[in-house]
Amino acid sequence: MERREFLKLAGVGIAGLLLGFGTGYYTRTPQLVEREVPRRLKTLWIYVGPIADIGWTAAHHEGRGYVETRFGGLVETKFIEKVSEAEARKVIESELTRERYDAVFATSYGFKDAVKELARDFKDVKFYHCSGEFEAFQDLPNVTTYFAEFYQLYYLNGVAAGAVTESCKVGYVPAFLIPEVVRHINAYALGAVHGAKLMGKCGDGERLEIYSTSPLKSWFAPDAAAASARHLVTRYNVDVIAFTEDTTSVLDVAEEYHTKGVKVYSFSHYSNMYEYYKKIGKTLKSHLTGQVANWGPIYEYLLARLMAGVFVKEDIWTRIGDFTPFRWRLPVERSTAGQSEGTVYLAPLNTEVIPAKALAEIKRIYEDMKEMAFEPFTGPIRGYKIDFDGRPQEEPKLKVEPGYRLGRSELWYMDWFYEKIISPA
Amino acid sequence: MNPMLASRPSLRPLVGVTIGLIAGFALALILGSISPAGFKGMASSLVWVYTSPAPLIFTLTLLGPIACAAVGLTLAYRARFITIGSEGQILLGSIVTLWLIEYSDLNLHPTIAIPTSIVLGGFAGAFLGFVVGLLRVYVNANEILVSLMLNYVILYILNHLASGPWRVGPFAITRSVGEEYRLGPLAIVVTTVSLTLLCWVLLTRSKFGLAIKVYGRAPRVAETYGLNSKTIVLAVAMLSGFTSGVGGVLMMLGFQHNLSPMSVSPGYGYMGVLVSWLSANNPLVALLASWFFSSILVLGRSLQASGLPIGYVLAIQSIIVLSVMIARRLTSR
Amino acid sequence: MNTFLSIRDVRVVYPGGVIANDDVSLDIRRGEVLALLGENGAGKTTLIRVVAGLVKPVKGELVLDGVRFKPSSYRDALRNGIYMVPQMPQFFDGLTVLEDIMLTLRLAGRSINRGRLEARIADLEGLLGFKVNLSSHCWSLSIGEKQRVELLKALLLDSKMLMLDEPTTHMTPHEFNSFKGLLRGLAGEGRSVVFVTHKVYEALSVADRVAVMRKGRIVGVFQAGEVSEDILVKYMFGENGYHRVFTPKNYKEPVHVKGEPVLEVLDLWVKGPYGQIAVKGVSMIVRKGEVVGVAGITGNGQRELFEAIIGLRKPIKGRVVLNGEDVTGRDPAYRIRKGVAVIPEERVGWGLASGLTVVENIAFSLIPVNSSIGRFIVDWRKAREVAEEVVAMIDVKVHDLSATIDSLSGGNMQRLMIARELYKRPILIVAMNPTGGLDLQTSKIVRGMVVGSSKASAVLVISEDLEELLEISDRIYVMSDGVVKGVFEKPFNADYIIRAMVG
Amino acid sequence: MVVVDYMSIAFITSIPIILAALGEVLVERSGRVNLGVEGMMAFSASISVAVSTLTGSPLIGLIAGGMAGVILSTVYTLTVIGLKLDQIVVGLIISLAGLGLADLISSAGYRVGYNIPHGSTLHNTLIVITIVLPPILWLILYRTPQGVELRAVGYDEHVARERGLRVDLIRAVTVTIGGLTAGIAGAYMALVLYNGRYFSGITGGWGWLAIGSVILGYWHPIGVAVAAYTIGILLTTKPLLTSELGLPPTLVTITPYIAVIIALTLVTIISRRKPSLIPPKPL
Repeated sequence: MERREFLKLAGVGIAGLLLGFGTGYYTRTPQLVEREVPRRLKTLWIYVGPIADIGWTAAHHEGRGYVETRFGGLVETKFIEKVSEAEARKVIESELTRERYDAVFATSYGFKDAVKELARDFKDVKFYHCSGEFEAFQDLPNVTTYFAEFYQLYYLNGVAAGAVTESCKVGYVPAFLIPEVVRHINAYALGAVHGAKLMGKCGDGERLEIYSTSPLKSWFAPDAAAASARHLVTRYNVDVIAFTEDTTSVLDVAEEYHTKGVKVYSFSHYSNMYEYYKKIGKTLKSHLTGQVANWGPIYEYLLARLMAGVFVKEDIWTRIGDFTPFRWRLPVERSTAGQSEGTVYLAPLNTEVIPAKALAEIKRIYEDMKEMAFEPFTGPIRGYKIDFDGRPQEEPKLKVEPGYRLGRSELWYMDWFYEKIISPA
Repeated sequence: MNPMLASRPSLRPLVGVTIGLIAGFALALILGSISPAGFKGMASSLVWVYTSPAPLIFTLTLLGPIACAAVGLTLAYRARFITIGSEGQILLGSIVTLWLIEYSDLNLHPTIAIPTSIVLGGFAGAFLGFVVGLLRVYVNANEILVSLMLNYVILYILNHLASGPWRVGPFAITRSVGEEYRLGPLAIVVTTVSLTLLCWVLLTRSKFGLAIKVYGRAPRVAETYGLNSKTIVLAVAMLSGFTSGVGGVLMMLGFQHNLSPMSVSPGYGYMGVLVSWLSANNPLVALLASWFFSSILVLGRSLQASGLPIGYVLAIQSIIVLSVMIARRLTSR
Repeated sequence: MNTFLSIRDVRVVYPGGVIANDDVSLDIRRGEVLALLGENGAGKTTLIRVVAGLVKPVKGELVLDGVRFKPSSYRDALRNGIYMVPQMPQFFDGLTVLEDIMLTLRLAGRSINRGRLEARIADLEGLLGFKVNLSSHCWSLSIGEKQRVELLKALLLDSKMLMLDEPTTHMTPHEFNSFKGLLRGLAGEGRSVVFVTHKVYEALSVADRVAVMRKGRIVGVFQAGEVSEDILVKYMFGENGYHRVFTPKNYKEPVHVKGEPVLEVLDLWVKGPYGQIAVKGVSMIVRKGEVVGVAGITGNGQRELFEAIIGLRKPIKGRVVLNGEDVTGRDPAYRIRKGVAVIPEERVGWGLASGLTVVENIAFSLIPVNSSIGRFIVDWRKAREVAEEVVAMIDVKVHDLSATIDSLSGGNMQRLMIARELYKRPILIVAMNPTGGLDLQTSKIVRGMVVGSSKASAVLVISEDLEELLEISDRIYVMSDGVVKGVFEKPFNADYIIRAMVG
Repeated sequence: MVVVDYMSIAFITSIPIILAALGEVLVERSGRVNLGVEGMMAFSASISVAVSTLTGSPLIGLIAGGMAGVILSTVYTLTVIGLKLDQIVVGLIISLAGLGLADLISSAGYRVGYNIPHGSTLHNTLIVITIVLPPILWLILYRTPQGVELRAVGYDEHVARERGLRVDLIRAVTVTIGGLTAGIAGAYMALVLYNGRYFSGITGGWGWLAIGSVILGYWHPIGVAVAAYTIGILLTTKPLLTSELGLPPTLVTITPYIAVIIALTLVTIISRRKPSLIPPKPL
C-alpha cells in the first residue's frame, strides 16, 4: 500500500522532472557556437575544500583562474570542490570516463591513493598531485608532484614579529602538528629571535618566547582558531600571532584587538588578505606581512609544457625566487619583498609598524633567499621532539649540527620544536 | 483538511499526480536555471548518471553506507526510536575496520579479515546504538539529541586518530587498507541487499518484527500483552547501529580506504535518515530510495564540474523528502 | 419563571454510534441548585460538556437568557458566565496555582493585576472557608484541593452558572456539609448551580430541583421537597426488579466451596498516577469457574487495581498470587505466559494496535503464549488460520483479514479482542469495562462471551455498569475510595450494592 | 583581570548560541521542538552576507538574516503546525536543506560582505539585547498572562485545547520568534564573529549546541542563557584548559557534547527527584 503510493509519487515526480527539463531545453536560447581552436586542453581541478575558504582551496582556485586568463580559450578548466578524500577516486574516475581530460590536478595530499590508482587506469591522462611525495609515484610515468613551500616566508614573518613585539612574546596557532606546520613554526620562531636580536630587544632575543597552542585538528576551524588567538593574547600577552588555518579568523581577531586599542598583529595566509579586505573598503591595521602562494605560474608552466606535448616527471617544490623572471639578488632598496612575484612571496609589508632597520633586514634576507644564500634551518639549532598534541617528548638537545643545512627529507619529516617554543601553550 | 477532498476520495490520486508533476517541474526549472550548465547540461548529466557504467558503479559504491544506515533505521523508526546517530555509527564502523586491518597487529588474511571487520564494525555501531538505547530506556534521555551529540564526539575522535596516534607520513592521514582487503561494488551490493533482506524478513516475517510494529503503533498494547518494551527499544537501537556500522565498514573497504580529517562523509548517515523517511520505513523501498539518493549524490558531484556547489545535493534531497511527505499527507486520509 | 439557560432537544452521538444524549431538554433557573442525578453512563457529564462548549451536539440548541447560544469552545462558555468543574479537574502540572488562575481569567477575557488578584483571592478564601497555597504547583494538589481551586476560579470569574461534575467523590461528610452551605450561598446570590451526582441523598440535601437521567434521557424532574429517595432510585435505575432495603448491615466474606482459587489478591496497596494511594489494602479471591465482578464508581481505584493485577503497575504493598504462585514482582509477560488474558478498558491503543492488520493484531498477542504461529519467524499462513478461527468464534463478518483493524466497527473490535484472548484458553481473564461504549445488542453478545468463558477459566470483570455485573457475576466486590466496601454473593441485593458504592 | 577577559571573550563568542537557544526555549516551552536551528543559522548567515554586500549595510544584512530564519521557520509552521507532519523529520530537513541552500547562495559569489565591527554601536546593541533578553523572557514566561498561556500549552496540549487555548497560534508565534533569533544568531556569526564572511560549515554545530543548551539550562531562559554561555566558555577556553591542565585537546573539544548528553540524562533524574521542576513536553 505505502510502497505503491511511494512508487506512484516517485514516478510522477520524475515525469515532472523530465517534462521540466524538456520545456527548459527547448525554450532556452541556443548557446554560443564555440570557436574551433587548434589544440584545446581539457583540465580538471579537484579541490578538497570549498573554493570560498580564503585559504588553501581558494588559492588553487585562483591559480586555475590565472591559467584560464593566460591561455585564453586554449585551455578549458573545470573544477570539483569539496571532494572528500574518501570519494576522490570515484569522483575523478566517473568524471574521466565521461569526458576526455588531458590533465587532472589533485590538490590534496589525501588524494594520493586515488591518483596512484587512477594513473594506472587512465594512462593517457596526466596527473599532477599537489603536496605528495615525489618518490611515491616513481613507477607511474604519468604522475608528477608539485608544491609551494612557505618556511622561508615564515622566517621573514618571524623577523617582522621579533622586531615588532613589545611584550617579547609571539604566538602561533597551528591546525595540525604535522611536519609541514612544524617546520613553519620553527622557521617563524627562528626568525622572531633573529628580529629581536636585530633590534636589540628582549635581551637580544634571549628573553623572547614563542607560544604554540595545541593543534586545532582541522584545517578549517575558524571558531577554534579565534579562540586560540584570543587565548594567546589574554593569557600570555602575546602581541604577534602567526597561524595555519584556512580562514582569516586569526587576522580578524588581531584586527578586533586593534579596534579596542590593543596592538596585536597577524599575517596573511595563502592569499593576500590585506588586499582582500581592501576590496571591501577596509584597511587592516593589524596586518604585518604574511605568506602568499600563487599557484598560477606552476600551473601555467605545467600546462604550457603539456600543450607542447612535453611531460616530464619532476618534483616541483617552489621557494622564493622560483618562477620569477629575474632570479638574481637585488639590492635592498630595489627589493621585491612585499610584492607579488613567482609562486610564493611576502604579503605587503606594514611599513608603518615594522622598524626601518627590520624592513631592510627582511628585504636583505628575502633577496638572499632567492639565491639560497640564506637558509633558515642552518645549524646550530637546538630543539626537542614533540608528539601530535605538541607535548615535549625529550629535553632540548642539538638537532642541527653547526653549519649544517637541513635537506629535503629532514624538512619533510620534521618532528621537533625549536627550544624557545613553549608548547602546548 | 479540505472537506471536499475528504468527501470525494476519487480526487486523491489526481491531487497526488498534480502535486508530483508540479514539484518535479519546478525542481527541474530551478535546477536548470541555477546551474551554469543550463538545462542541456542538466538533462545530459541526468541521462549520463543513469546510463553510463562509471557513475552506476559509483552509485552502487555509495549505496553501502547510505542503504545500510537506512534499512536499519526503518526498524528503529517503526519502533518510534528516532535515532539520528547513523552518521557517528558509520564513522565508528570505518574506524574499527581500519584498526582491525591496519593497526591491530593481527595481520588477518582478507578472507577472515573482511567478515570479521563487518561483524566488528557492526558491533561497534551497535555499541553506540546500545548506549543511546540504554539512556533512553533507563533514564528516558531523548535519543535524538544523544545520538546527534555522539556523532560529533565520534567525528572529533576520528580527527584525533588521523592527526595523532594513527598518522603516517607528513600529513594528517592514516595508513590505507591494502588492495587485497578492498571491496568492489558487487560485494557492497551483496552485503547491502542481504542486510536489507534481513531487515525485511525481521520486520515482516519475524515475531520480533511484529513486536516492533505493535510497540511503535501502541506502546501500551505491547506492554500489556507481554512484549517487553525495553528489549524492543534496545534491540532496534542496536540493530540500527549494527547496520550503520556495517555501512561504515563498506565505506572503509569500498572507497574510503583510510582516515583523514578531510575524508569526512558528506552526511551519508543523515541521507540514510532521509531515505528511511522517504520509504515510509519499508526496508525494500529504502534500498531503492537509497540507490536513488546515492545517484543524486553522483549527479551532484558531476554537476559540480559545471559549477553547482555540492551543498545543494543535501538541500535537494531534503526538499524531495519534504515534498513527498506533504504529498503523502495531502493525498491520504 | 426565571430561566437562565434552556437546553432544547440536545442529541449527542459519539463516534461508534453510542447515543449519549437522546433529545434532552432541560431548563436551568437563576438562583437554584439543580441536581443532575443518574448512574454511570447516564449521560450527565455529556450534557454539561455540551453546555460548556466541549461537545458539539448533532441536534438541538441552547438558549441563554432568551438568546440562542452556540458555544464553539470552552472559552465561549467561560465568556458567557458558564463555568464547569470536571470530575477530575484538569490542571497544567507545571504551573503554579496562581498562574493557573490567571490563565483561566485570561481565557474568560478578564485582565487583572497580580496584586489585586491576590487580595481578591484572600477575600474569597475567607468567604469560602478554606485556604489555597497560591505558589504551590498544580501537580502537588490533591483532587479535593483542585476542586476547591476550581470553585475559587468560578467565584473570581463571577460566573452566572456553575456546573460541578461529581464534586463530592473525594469529600468527607464534614467537608460535604460545609460545601453544601457554600453551594446554597452561591444560589442565594442569584447564580445557577448544576450539581452532577449519582448519590441520591446528596442530591436531595443540596438541590432545589433534581433532574434524573437514565440512558441518555431525562426521565424526571422533581422539586427536592416533593420526592423521596425511593422514587429517585427507582427512576435512576429503572423499575426492573430492584427493590429498596436501606438497613446497613455488616458484610461478611462468604465461605466459598467452588473450584480452587486462581487469583488471590492479598492486602494490595497501589499508588495512582498522581502519586496518591489509589488502592488501599484490597483483598479478593477469584476461583475457577466463577465470574467475579468489581463494582464501583469510576475513579475509586479500579483502574489501578486492574493494572496491578495484570502487572503494569507495581504495588507498594501486598501480593498478587496466581494459581498459588506469587507473581507480585513479575512483569505482564510472565503473567500472560502463566495464562492470564487481559481485556483492557480501551480497545484502540491498549487492546489493539491501530494501523496493523487484523491478522497482525491477533498474532502479536500470541507471541508470549504459544509458538503455534512459529518460534521466531511468524508462519503467516498459520497466523491467518488462527485469525480465521478467532473470527469464526465471534461470528463477525470480517471481509479482509489483511485490512487494518481501524476498518472494523467498535463493537467488532471489542468482540475480536475478546475472542483473541479467549482463544489462548487462559486460566484467568481480567476484563475492565468490557462493554463500555457498546450498543445494547453488542453488549449482550460480549457478556455472553465473558460468561461462556467462565466454564474453563476464572473471570474477573471490573465494570462501572452495575446492571451488567448483576447479570453476569457470581460474586461482586464493591470498591469505594480504594477500599473493598463489601462482598456480595448471588442472589444480589442491588440496594446494598448501590449503598456500598455511593456510601 | 585575565579571568574577566576570558569571560568577556566567551560572552562575545557565545552570543549566537545564547540567542538561538533563547528562541528555542520559547519553542520548546510551547511544546514543540524545532531541530532546524543549525540550518536556519547557516542560511541566515549566508543571506546576511549576501544582503550586506548588495546594500552595503551590515544592519540591513542583520535584519535580512533574521528574516531568513523566519522564512525557514515558516516552513516548519506550515508543515508541522499546519499539516501536522512529524516535527523531528521536518526539523532535520530544515537543518539539512538550510545548510545546502546557504552554500548555494554563497556560490553566487556572495562570500564577503560588510561586517559589524566589535565595539560598534550595533554590536553593543546586540550585546545589550543578549544580556537583557533572558530576564525579559523570564518575565514574559513567568509573569505575564501570555507567558503563562504559552507554558500551559507546553505542559499539556490536550488540556490546553480543551480549555480553549489557541495552541496552534501560540506555537506559530514561538516558532517564528525562534526563527528570528536563530536568524539573528546566524547573521551575528557571519557579520560579527567572522567579519562579514560566509563560508560553508560556518555554524560548525553551534545550532545543535544551542538546542543542547536549552536542556542544559532546563528550559528556563536565564538557565539556558547561562548554559549557552558555559558552552561558549568551553569553546573559548579550550587552549587554556589544554595548556594549564594538560588535558588532551580532543577531550576538551568533545566536552560540550558530552555535557549535553549528561544533561539529558540528568533531566529525568531531576524531574523525578524534584517534581516541582517539571519540564515541558516538546518531544
